Amino acid sequence: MAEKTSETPLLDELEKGPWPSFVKEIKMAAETNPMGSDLLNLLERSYREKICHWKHGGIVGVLGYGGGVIGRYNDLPEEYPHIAHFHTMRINQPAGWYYSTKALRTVCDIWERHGSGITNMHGSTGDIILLGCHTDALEPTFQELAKNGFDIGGSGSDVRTPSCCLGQSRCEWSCYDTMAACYDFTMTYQDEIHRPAFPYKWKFKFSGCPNDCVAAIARADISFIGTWRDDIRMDKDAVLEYADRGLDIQKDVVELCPAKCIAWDGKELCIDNRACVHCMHCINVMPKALRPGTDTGACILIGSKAPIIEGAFLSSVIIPFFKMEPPYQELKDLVEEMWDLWCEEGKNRERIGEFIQRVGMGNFLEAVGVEPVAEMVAHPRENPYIFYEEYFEEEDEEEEEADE
Amino acid sequence: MAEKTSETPLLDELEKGPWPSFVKEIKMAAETNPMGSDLLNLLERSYREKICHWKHGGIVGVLGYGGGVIGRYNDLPEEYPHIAHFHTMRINQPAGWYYSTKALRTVCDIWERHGSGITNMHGSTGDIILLGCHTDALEPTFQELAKNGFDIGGSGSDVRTPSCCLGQSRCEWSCYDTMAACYDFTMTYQDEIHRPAFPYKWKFKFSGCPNDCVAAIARADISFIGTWRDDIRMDKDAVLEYADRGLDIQKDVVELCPAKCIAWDGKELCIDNRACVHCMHCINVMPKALRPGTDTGACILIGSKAPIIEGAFLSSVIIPFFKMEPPYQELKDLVEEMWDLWCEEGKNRERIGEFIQRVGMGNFLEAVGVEPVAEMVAHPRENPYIFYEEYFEEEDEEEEEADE
Amino acid sequence: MAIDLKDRITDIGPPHYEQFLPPVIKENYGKWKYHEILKPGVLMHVSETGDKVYTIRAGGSRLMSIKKIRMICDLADKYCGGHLRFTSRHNIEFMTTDESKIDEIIEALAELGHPVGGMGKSITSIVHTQGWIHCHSAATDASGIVKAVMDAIFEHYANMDLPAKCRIALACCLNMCGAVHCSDIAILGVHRRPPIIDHKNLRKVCEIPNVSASCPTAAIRPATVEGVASVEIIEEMCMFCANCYTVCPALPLNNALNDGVSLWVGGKVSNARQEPMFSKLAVPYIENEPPRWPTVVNSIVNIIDVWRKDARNYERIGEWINRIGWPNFFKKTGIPFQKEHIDDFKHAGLTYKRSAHLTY
Amino acid sequence: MAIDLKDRITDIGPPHYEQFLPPVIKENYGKWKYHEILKPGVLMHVSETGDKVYTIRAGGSRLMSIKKIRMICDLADKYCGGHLRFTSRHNIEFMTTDESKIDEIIEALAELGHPVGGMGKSITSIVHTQGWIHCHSAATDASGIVKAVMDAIFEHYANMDLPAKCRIALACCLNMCGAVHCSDIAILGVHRRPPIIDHKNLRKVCEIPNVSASCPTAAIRPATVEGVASVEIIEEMCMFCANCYTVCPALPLNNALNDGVSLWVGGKVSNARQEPMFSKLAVPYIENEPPRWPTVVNSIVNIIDVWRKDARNYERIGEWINRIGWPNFFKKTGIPFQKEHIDDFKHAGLTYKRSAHLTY
Ligand code: SRM
Ligand code: SRM
Ligand code: SRM
Ligand code: SRM
Ligand code: SF4
Ligand code: SF4
Ligand code: SF4
Ligand code: SF4
Ligand code: SF4
Ligand code: SF4
Ligand code: SF4
Ligand code: SF4
Repeated sequence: MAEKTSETPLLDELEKGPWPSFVKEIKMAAETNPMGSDLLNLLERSYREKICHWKHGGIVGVLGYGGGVIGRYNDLPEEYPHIAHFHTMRINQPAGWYYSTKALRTVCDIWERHGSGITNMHGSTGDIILLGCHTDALEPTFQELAKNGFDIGGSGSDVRTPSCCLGQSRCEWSCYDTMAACYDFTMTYQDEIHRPAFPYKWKFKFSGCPNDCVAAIARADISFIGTWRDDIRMDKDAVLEYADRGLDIQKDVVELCPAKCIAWDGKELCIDNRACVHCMHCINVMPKALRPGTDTGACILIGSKAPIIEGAFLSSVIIPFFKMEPPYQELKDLVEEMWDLWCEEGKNRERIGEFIQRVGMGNFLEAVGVEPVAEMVAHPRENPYIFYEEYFEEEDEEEEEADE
Repeated sequence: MAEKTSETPLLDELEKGPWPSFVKEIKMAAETNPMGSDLLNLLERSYREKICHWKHGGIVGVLGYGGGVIGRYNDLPEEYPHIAHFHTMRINQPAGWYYSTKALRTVCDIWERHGSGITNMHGSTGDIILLGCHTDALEPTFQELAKNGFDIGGSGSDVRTPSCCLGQSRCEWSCYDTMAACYDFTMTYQDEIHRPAFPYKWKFKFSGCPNDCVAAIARADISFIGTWRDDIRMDKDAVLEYADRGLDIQKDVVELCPAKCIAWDGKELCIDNRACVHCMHCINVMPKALRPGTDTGACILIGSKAPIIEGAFLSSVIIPFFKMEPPYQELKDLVEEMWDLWCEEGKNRERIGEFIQRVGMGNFLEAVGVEPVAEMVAHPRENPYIFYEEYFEEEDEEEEEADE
Repeated sequence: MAIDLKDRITDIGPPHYEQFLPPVIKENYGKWKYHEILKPGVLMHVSETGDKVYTIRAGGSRLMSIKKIRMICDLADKYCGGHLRFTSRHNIEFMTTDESKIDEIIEALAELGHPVGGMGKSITSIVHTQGWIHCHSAATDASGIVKAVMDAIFEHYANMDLPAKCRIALACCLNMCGAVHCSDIAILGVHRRPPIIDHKNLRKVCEIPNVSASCPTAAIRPATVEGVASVEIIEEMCMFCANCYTVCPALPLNNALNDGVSLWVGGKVSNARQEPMFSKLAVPYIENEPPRWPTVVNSIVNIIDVWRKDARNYERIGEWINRIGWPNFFKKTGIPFQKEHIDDFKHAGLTYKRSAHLTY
Repeated sequence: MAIDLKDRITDIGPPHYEQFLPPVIKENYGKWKYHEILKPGVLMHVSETGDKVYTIRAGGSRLMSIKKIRMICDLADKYCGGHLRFTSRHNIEFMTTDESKIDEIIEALAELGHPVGGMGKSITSIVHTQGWIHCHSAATDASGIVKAVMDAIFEHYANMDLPAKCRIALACCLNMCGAVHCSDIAILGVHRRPPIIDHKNLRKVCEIPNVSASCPTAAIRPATVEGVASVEIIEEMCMFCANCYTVCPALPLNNALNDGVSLWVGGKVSNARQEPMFSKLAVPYIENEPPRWPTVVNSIVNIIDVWRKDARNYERIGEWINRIGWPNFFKKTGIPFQKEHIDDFKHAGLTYKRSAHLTY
């Protein structure tokens, strides 16, 4: 009677219900690996005590890499010895998260041999997360993965694994090849991914259109958001088809257009393309009738991040429109220019967005050699505190640079 | 030939053109008073040299008053002796800026006897500005004015002369009696107007409706903006009349309503009054057809100011709706509560708006005993940095106040 | 000077407004029903009682001689029963119940040099400040620019030919006396050279710790200069706010070579349609060009013309720009966009364009 | 452990995606023309070439055992030529050119416990983080709440019965791993008790100047406590950000009695219609209630229900609130408005209501 039927009554509650249960997953892993059952029991304890049992991470990793492994130890190693070490490895996902079952099985096999058999498919940055690895197993896991074509991602003050929406592979709206760009940047910056040398982390994210299906604008130090410059392509018959099928074009499209640049008279849809702000809404509602134009590229934005410490930022426009063509050299030059400046003048743990805010966008642009354009601001300054940079001296009536 | 026909060729240019010329005004004053001609010549010099010739003001005033006079001396007193002293006196305007010619002539007569004969009708705060007074003439001018019913306004760290739109005196939209309220507050706070005792200035402004014809929301430490809670009154026939006379109700009214709460089918105008944000636009466009409701009062906002030093502020809501009935005791209690706190904890030269921002609106409300309501914010906080004020201790499982 | 304290009157406040109200205003106080603009500058208010009052609004120069005030009183005595009022924007209003007198009043005003207008979809008087007439802080004159600008845009004062109201204001320094920061068009005097320190006198006229503390960017530090206690200013940290000068006369910013004017657009105060908005920087700097500031005048005429042609009915300048976007404002007006337009003060980050909503 | 450096492979990056693309995807890459959602969880893309691909989206639990991954591979081998993909929100997509196989795939997935849905006007998987499964910083669990919430709102995953998309995210501490700050509904783990200082060890594991500097509110100061060099924390200045704990393990914020969850609403990422927006505070604090967090679940169900009934077509939560105003959001949901809702961080002033645009 003292012995209960289950050791994890609280977690068992989470096996119920229609949504896939992570508890079932841990139990599946526990069938063959004691790390799984230790994890289950420790988690049950957390559920009882309402507190986690992980210690502040230590520095662990694989040889020659400065990141990609998150060290983790529990604070009750005697009671949960199999997960005394329980590090995660961040493994670069393939662009667009496409897999062959062969490749996936290979990863599983390796992870079965070396780790807990538990994964996250995927982590928030986009990596394959191999959850629960002993320190000794890190290097062998890595090398086996590497032999099979997989590499480790970032952590700490480095470039994190870039990620992208599936783009042109399956989406008709993608204004550039997101997967190609993501792969290309990932390969170009291998060194920066693996050997942290920045003031803080740096994330690249690539979305094919303003719908932004990888949330690039919210969580990338540099965000590439596909867009177009010419007219929205329209299939007039398909418009009528939508109307016939009951779409209330006036209410659901015209009135929701943020630029108020669409007119609909019941027969014809008219878009003032010079006023369109490329929000995608009309296209989203009528995918068969409307498509982005053909002069496509990306709007490039900079600096988004989570709130620590200046508050959260969204990325802001730095290049209103760029033709995204390999090898993207101009962009890479700009990225490197920004890195140089940020490495030189950024404070420790200061994201590029915070750095720009501290030094001022105007000064930042000047330093990286980008011309200011009105597209970079929601609106010009409201306060009169302008740092005019030059003034005349009485003596010479010549314009002088104030020394900086 | 050396002698020119006019000594003020630059200023003379400003006598041309259709708009009333201040140069002509100064010349008129100069006809009978040498202060006028000195001013004209000094100004001509400023026009030539592109710089003003006034020195930083000194402290001058009338006995027992700490403000209301702006001391001013020119920096070339030998050359312009009549305006060596050129102080301004700020005289309370009557509420709504109505005058009898008798009263105005009396002011003119007094000013002719004691000062330059030049005025501003009116200053930006609303006062009658008597421009150009010798130090010795301040007290006699004041006493003569006082005998005729006029008093001096504020300057420095005191209450400034309150001002108001003409309100119910001539405007059909006024949701409370602005002139009565303005007069009442002015009389109640005579001491605070005349004897500076605050960290910085304090301005009251009263507008009768959300059109805000005294710009209260932009430049008053406390702004009273009339509004209503019930339904907009409508004269359906008058609506049709406007339509007949060619008003495009759909385009010019419905589509510009910020709450998107008006519908027009060509025959009837429908307003969803619960969604209406009381912007006044529809009423402004059709004054004969629409009027504010009858359950009227004011929305009270706090803290606007010019940019020095935290940047400009607009006032923000502190009481969403208040029935503006004399003697406004609840409001006065609140104002005094706020003053007490601000005097106690405000920094020197810190306006109440800046003070609130520094201590936090939530803390401010708590200190002055006002319940927070959602109407006070454009939106709730976006950052997660919440100062939770209490926590449980392990020992007692009791909620503890963190000591403040 | 001996002051007789016995009979001294203080703290009486302003005269009560009631005694100044024209009879029709007094009788219909709180009873007004609707109004109509009969023609530019002429307003008719109709009361629930059936009474009507006609208001003629005349442009004021704000700076007025007592001679002129008396002439205006004569006019009010003749036509308006000895009453008149001023508006919150320095205009002068004459009220009558006799519709037939309207044109006579307008003519009489014209003779005095005061044109009628500034109502409805027009430009009314420019709210402004002292400038070189009276203030020690002025980076430009006030009345002079105002006169030059009003002359140039006079047609929009005298006619209701604009998409919406356009409120212009001028302040001669960053203290911004007036509601300059929320104007459709704001003219703002700016300094561009850090204070030239009067080291010899500073210590005598100011307290050094106060002076240092007054600088919002901490550009001012105590320093011993040529043997005397004074301050030094790190020039590249100075944003020319003049707060130090307000606190200490030994730090003048006025400078003939560098002072001038900046232009700001798109603010508004009323709650009508869009919420009140601040004005935003349009032209960072124009040098002082007395007596008629042609560059300022032309820039403003240009902005008004572009707006007038491009805006929809009832769209004030800021509302129009909100619809077309700032990039189009700069494109259409031809004003170059520069580093100075990008905010770098405390909340700068919130002014960056944080979306892909762009026009091409 | 000796590492053989000779054959060691590094810096190879991820495998090239091309090798993983299903043939129909590879052949029609860049040629897609339009799509249709055939039914919940089933998407058809049509190519310029006339090819069609059907995508079945299955809910993922994110935390997956290799056993499950293999079962899913079996399924993909059987129906999808050995290909599959994951989405940016942890779902699993199966693609086929054979329309007739759709229902079989759905059934097979159901057997595995993976329901199909999350497309169009629905709720899809909750983006989330580690929680008590792995992170030292977690103020709440992640997977557990996510499971409880998804179970409760499952109908909106399986059906497209909402006014618009609704994206929910969870982060277990203020570091906000994920796009929590821009979600329609965000669940955020919060600490509410200042760090309990481990004075004995602090000096050994952390550098005191770094620790002091890490605090954004300057609440931490060096101090000698019971004879050892350590720090002290001014409790009323602490806003529980845990930046100090990130820098120094001797300052844990985790606390069973005080940790819990806050709820945020109205954020969005896409540029569709309104610009991207941050989420705003809805419920400041709900205590941790494992295993099924009923208060969190009910609060979210309530918000979704109110929104669902009140919003117009295509109005996401934030867009709906922008139309009705925040006061009405609080009224309609019955959530009390409190001091905590009023911003008091750096840009607080900009969040105050600076107009008279109010509903009554
Ligand atoms: C006379 C007047 C301008 C005018 O020509 O109309 C004026 C003139 C001065 N103002 Fe002002 N202010 C005047 C209305 C305003 C307004 C408008 C208002 O009251 O509606 C504002 C903006 C609203 C506000 O209060 O923020 C205003 C904001 C300032 C400021 C900035 C205050 C701030 O908190 O940002 C200063 C600087 C200061 O206080 O040290 C200032 C300071 C000054 C001083 C005293 C200069 C100084 O630094 O000592 C000016 C004296 C000029 C002179 O020589 O006569 N004045 N000042 C206005 C008062 C006339 C009147 O009583 O009717
Ligand atoms: C006389 C005056 C009030 C006073 O007590 O002195 C006044 C009087 C009227 N205002 Fe005003 N307003 C007056 C300054 C203002 C101000 C303040 C300012 O400009 O500094 C504002 C806010 C300006 C802003 O938003 O920046 C103001 C914003 C309005 C509005 C809103 C306009 C808008 O669309 O934004 C209306 C409604 C309208 O005109 O349709 C209005 C309407 C009116 C009406 C029609 C009200 C009425 O029923 O009598 C009055 C005549 C309108 C006209 O002139 O076209 N009044 N009005 C002020 C005249 C100033 C002048 O001489 O030109
Ligand atoms: C598969 C995926 C991209 C990927 O590479 O993995 C994807 C795929 C599609 N998205 Fe997305 N979106 C995906 C994440 C996102 C995200 C990111 C996120 O949620 O974290 C966003 C931004 C969310 C936000 O704004 O907060 C996103 C905002 C959109 C929108 C804009 C919706 C809106 O009205 O705001 C559309 C347009 C639409 O659905 O009408 C869209 C439309 C689409 C279309 C229709 C594009 C297409 O033509 O194929 C795809 C299927 C739609 C569907 O599921 O209803 N997708 N989509 C992601 C699926 C996530 C999931 O498993 O549920
Ligand atoms: C694993 C992951 C969460 C997950 O469950 O998916 C994660 C986990 C951690 N993040 Fe994160 N972050 C993860 C994606 C993110 C994201 C989302 C993204 O990349 O798109 C963000 C928000 C975007 C951003 O970068 O701002 C994010 C913002 C943070 C921050 C705050 C950074 C900031 O500048 O505000 C920290 C704190 C720090 O860096 O010290 C942080 C720190 C951490 C640490 C390393 C905790 C720490 O303080 O040392 C967490 C380790 C947990 C563990 O035990 O495994 N993590 N972190 C995500 C990485 C998985 C992957 O590689 O795919
Ligand atoms: S971001 Fe645009 S291109 Fe990419 S998947 Fe989403 S809708 Fe398609
Ligand atoms: S993409 Fe957006 S802004 Fe452009 S026309 Fe369509 S709905 Fe309007
Ligand atoms: S603020 Fe309103 S009540 Fe006052 S004058 Fe203007 S329109 Fe009339
Ligand atoms: S007052 Fe403004 S918000 Fe209200 S109905 Fe009229 S236009 Fe709409
Ligand atoms: S704006 Fe500046 S210069 Fe002009 S009156 Fe006010 S304080 Fe003086
Ligand atoms: S003008 Fe302003 S910024 Fe410059 S030194 Fe003086 S106080 Fe500092
Ligand atoms: S949100 Fe916080 S607790 Fe959760 S994984 Fe990220 S760092 Fe750890
Ligand atoms: S939790 Fe944040 S605010 Fe509190 S002491 Fe630590 S760093 Fe400072």
